[in-house]
Amino acid sequence: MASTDMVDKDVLVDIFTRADLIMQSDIKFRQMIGAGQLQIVYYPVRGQEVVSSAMMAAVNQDDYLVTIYRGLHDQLAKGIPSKELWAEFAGKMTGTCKGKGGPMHITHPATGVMVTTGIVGSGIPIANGLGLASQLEKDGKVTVCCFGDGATNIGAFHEGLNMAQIWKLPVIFLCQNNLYGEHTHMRDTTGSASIKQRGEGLGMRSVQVNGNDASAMYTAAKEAVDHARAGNGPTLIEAMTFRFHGHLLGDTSHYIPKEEMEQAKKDDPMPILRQQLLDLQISEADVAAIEAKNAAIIEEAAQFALDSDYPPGDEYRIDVLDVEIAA
Amino acid sequence: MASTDMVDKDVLVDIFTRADLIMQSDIKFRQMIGAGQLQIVYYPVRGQEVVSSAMMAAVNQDDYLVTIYRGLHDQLAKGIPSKELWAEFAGKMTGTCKGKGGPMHITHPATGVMVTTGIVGSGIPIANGLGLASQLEKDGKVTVCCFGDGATNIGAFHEGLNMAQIWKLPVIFLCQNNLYGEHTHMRDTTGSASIKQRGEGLGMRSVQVNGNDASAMYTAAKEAVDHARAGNGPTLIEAMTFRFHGHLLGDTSHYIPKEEMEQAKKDDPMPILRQQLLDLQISEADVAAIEAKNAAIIEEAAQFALDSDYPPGDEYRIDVLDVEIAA
Amino acid sequence: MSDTAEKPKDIMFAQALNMAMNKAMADDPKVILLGEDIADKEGGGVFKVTAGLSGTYGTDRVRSTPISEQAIVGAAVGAALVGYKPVAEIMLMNFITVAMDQIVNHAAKLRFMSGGQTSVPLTIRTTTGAGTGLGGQHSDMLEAWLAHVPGLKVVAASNPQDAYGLLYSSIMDDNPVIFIENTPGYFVKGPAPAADHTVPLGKASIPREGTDITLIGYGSAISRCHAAADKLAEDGISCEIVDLRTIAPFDEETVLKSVAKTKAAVVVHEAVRSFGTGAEISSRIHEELFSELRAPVGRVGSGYAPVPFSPAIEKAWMFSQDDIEREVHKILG
Amino acid sequence: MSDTAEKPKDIMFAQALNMAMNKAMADDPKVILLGEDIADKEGGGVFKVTAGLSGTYGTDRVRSTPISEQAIVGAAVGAALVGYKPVAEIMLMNFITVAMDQIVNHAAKLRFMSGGQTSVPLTIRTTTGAGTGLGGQHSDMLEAWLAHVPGLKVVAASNPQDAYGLLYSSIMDDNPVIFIENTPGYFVKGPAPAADHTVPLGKASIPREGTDITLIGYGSAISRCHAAADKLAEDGISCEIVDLRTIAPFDEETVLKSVAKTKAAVVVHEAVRSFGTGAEISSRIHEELFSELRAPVGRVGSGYAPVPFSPAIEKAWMFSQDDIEREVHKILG
Ligand SMILES: Cc1ncc(C[n+]2csc(CCOP(=O)(O)OP(=O)(O)O)c2C)c(N)n1
Ligand SMILES: Cc1ncc(C[n+]2csc(CCOP(=O)(O)OP(=O)(O)O)c2C)c(N)n1
Ligand SMILES: [Mg+2]
Ligand SMILES: [Mg+2]
Repeated sequence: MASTDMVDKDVLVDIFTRADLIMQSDIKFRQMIGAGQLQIVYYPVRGQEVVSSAMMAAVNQDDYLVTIYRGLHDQLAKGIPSKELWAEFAGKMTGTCKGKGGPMHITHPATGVMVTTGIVGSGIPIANGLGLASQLEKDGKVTVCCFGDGATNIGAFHEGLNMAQIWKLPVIFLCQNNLYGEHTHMRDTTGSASIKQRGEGLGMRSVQVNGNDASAMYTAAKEAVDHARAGNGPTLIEAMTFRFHGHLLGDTSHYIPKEEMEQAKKDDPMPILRQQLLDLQISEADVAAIEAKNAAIIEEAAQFALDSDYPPGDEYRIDVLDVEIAA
Repeated sequence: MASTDMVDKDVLVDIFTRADLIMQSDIKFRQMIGAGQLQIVYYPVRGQEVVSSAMMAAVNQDDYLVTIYRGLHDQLAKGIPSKELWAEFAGKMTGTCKGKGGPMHITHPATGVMVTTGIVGSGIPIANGLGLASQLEKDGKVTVCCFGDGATNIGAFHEGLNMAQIWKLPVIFLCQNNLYGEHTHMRDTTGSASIKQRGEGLGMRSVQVNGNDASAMYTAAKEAVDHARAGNGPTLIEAMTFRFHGHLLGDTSHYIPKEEMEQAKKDDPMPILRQQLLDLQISEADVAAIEAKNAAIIEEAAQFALDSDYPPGDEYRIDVLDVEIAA
Repeated sequence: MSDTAEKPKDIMFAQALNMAMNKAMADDPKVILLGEDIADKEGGGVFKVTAGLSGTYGTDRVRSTPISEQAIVGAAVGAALVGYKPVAEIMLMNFITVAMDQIVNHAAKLRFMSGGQTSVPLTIRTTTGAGTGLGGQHSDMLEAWLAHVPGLKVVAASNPQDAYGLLYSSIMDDNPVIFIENTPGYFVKGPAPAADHTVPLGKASIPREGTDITLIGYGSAISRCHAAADKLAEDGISCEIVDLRTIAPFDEETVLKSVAKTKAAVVVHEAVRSFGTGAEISSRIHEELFSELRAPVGRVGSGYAPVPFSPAIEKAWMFSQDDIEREVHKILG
Repeated sequence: MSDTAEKPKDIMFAQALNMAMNKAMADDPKVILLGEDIADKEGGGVFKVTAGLSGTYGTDRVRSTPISEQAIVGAAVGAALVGYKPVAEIMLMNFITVAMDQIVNHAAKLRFMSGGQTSVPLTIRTTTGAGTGLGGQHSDMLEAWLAHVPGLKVVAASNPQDAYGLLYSSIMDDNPVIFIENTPGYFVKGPAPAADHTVPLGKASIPREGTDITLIGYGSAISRCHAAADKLAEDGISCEIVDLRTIAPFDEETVLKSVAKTKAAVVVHEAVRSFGTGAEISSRIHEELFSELRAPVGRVGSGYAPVPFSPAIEKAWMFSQDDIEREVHKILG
């Protein structure tokens, strides 16, 4: 992994603003679920905030995103409105998807969040279709496709990366390598030494980066975006990161050696990034203001979600086809 | 592709004997179909004889083979009896599979021919299962899994190679790279420069070899077999070859540039191998005797196929489950 | 339809499909085609159904793909989400088994799971059918699977005119449509459609009226129904034929109206009879018309076995005109 | 079964499955397990169904795999061809969509296509079921697809005892078996099986006898059928319940015998009603008992939509005890 100079102050602030919203949202979700205020299956994102914040800081809101069940950080970083997001997590009619999709299927085309899938690896072929549309349309958009290390073992990964490569599609494959797929360590499932190696095997421009280092991650992201927008095709970014709260809430991470978890928490990207801002002479007050603003957004969103109504039962007949299904 | 010294005379004779049987069988099939004596969809193997003959000369009859619709050369090289094979192609009750499988689904466990599949890439995961059984059983067997260049674009290839690699399964993945998948050239479908590169991307021991050179192919095969038998795991062999008669009989190869086909035919492995035998002081008479013996085997087999009876209609109720299905 | 003699203006089924795609591509620049070997450089499709289209519309819009069915359908889903109308060719229906995730978990569900924010107006063309000597892995009729998936439309045409109208409607439809073709049927001829000929999805047709019994089918079953009806007419039995055209959701109104008139029915398909689409159609008829029926609704389908290779077994296994006649005689006593 | 109060010897459904695999592995060294996270190092399965087995039998025989469902099923198929009895776990049923080729084109067909030279005695365990708040891609009931595939057996248990007996039989069966579990049902308790308790494949049970109507179901439907039967008993309606246990090929004899007695029937399943397995069962009953039936066979299933996330819509969409009662009242007038 090449080390990189630190990126511009403005960019770092932007990344921090997104990342802090993610971190606080994750904490709040876990609190509310713990308190019984929300009853949902939740895939924590604490630890992976910087990867997606830096990535999304490098694209525009009308660029496309395809992500997975563990997608809260990607969606928030992409700019999805918190109120509708929270309402969807809570299954309310005011949610992005009227409560029909839920946390695993967040969609919000207005901010480019096109697909969230619960099937490992399946977003990859779909991302190609968005990229194909952009290529045909010549609209200059790029598609960011997020998935985990475990997903690189499934067939769709292989087929999708190859197709993107031969057609030079403007897609960035962002593998957020947190070393575990559910409870299984990457070394037990992956014949190659890295995910980058797999990308190279497919002939694709591939980079490995410390995803928890905002500057390194942003630089890798920006290069991939520029490469794609210039019509030079896709990039596989293997962003090294870690998840602090298990595969889903309730998972005790029993399969992660204690030392590994301790080391990862010592390397927590959030305090590091915060300190970087302070080091750049951004005042504690300014940083706190960002945090306070994010906290307010989340409070409002959580309340909105709780206050909103559930969809009526017969909503299930709507949006199956383009016409309503008879009762 | 590393050049290799010529292998032992005996081995070359063995390879030639298998390859000539394949070549003559292919010619005879095409003749009989052309003459209306057989009405089947046929995938010609002319041009690829040496690849499988050299591969199968490096394994034992009780080693396993998994192959594809274009599998006649593999099956014959593995030692399947010609009579039952021909009868199966003709859909007769005396065929290996009582006429139920047909050319695309040849099975003959007695000679290790375990699966022939018509679904591109799908033999790969199954070969792993045979390898897994051998690994558990410690029976020292290897499994040879044949497929084409086009098959390396499908998900099962990726999943299968990775699983074989992490479990160090005794499987040899023999990619017979004839440069075309149906009518599409490899360069239009494959993001990597070679198939070998894909194997390397998956962390697998991978070699590229001129499959039409009997000595080079045998050496690569033998090394892979020894490697697997020693418990060191799988190898991907990319064997460069060509097919002279299109994807299936009737295909005019219109998509192959004339010069490419001409060059390939100039490099026809069969006359080259034959000349190698003569150069090694094997007499013309001895070579002719091998050819005559093969011709006799084929004549007998073809006649047996023609003379045999079709299965009775209600055979379809047998072998669906372990018990007969009621009419 | 039962008259297969070639008339001056007759065209092959495959040609009608080609014409429909040609019209759709001319009418709407958002129509694109994806599939293995479909461009002219690769022969315009292994059955030449897409021949000439890449010449007219370019290989940007008519793309030969790697052998990657998940990637093919996925690319079509993604492009459909942002306004394209992709037509993905899955060469043979058995190969949808490697792409079921994209079809079922994604194409069929994204509209619903997004609360209607997105839609997936894609068409998947695929061909299949026994009688071609391709054996167990190249001939399966799997429409029952797809009919069971909410959010998918499933379509099959029985003649060139319908093929033209239905494929055009499928491409223009805002829902994902699985369009099932019949391999041996590609070469069957029938009257050519007018350029502006349309057939709406969801509407069955009645190509033959009758009074004694209704034969209900689609695709490859219809020519056998006609042949059986001709034969049964000699015994004085008058058959009405309902060609579903859209298998799911199917046109219950037309089916029930016909059976309410004839008071007897046989559902016919090439797919394996057991747990096939005929079961749903039969059940719906019983549920709605039980007391009016003269006898239980009959079903004709293929046997409980993979498609056998050898012609003699394949024939014994496969649904046939004889089976239809036998079933009608059984029902009418 | 309707009595869910815990008794001293009651065990959870998931535990019964674990016991069955334990016994099979002890009895036969050829039984091996493959699946994601199934070994103890990874927690013994995400629902802990395989907990402890890798400890007892080693990780050679109980293998955690990559997320590669095609490779998992393929490896099981290959090992089965040469004498192993693999149990492959596909974590959730929706994920069979990426492995349908191995299941349908290979596991189901290799015996037939080889003319009986080989067989594929594998078991695929998979779980599913709505009511868990997992939304559209983690709850589908897809048994109708598999039932339509000749060569596959499809099994679902409704209580721990049957789960034990049926899973053991499935593993030892010489045919490929799809064994469908119910996610919310894992934690339901019931009487523990005796160690030598067996349940043959292909045989339905009658857990409740009755005279007025037969309720036919399997898996998650059975507890609802019992609850509905209890309720209907208060209105003086006596329900007989047939638990299919093996969905395909199903036990026609038991079904037809029961309905011949009660002269009325409702088929119940959690799967989408339209083109579901209920259609086949309903059709078979009509075909065989038409003139004896008091009314057409009823069907209860879930609505025509992907599984909705929000609890209120999920509930409205899903089959229910109420639906069964309503259908019974409709039929019995
Ligand atoms: C095809 C498929 N198989 C299995 C699963 C179950 N599953 C959900 S998440 C997951 C682990 C994925 O790991 P990774 O790709 O590394 O992503 P992470 O959860 O670590 O972000 C698995 C196995 C699934 N959703 N889809
Ligand atoms: C999953 C799947 N997709 C498509 C096909 C149709 N098909 C049969 S052979 C073939 C080409 C395979 O090419 P390659 O792997 O190079 O093998 P070759 O025929 O050259 O020996 C294709 C596309 C298939 N059988 N299975
Ligand atoms: Mg991971
Ligand atoms: Mg090839």
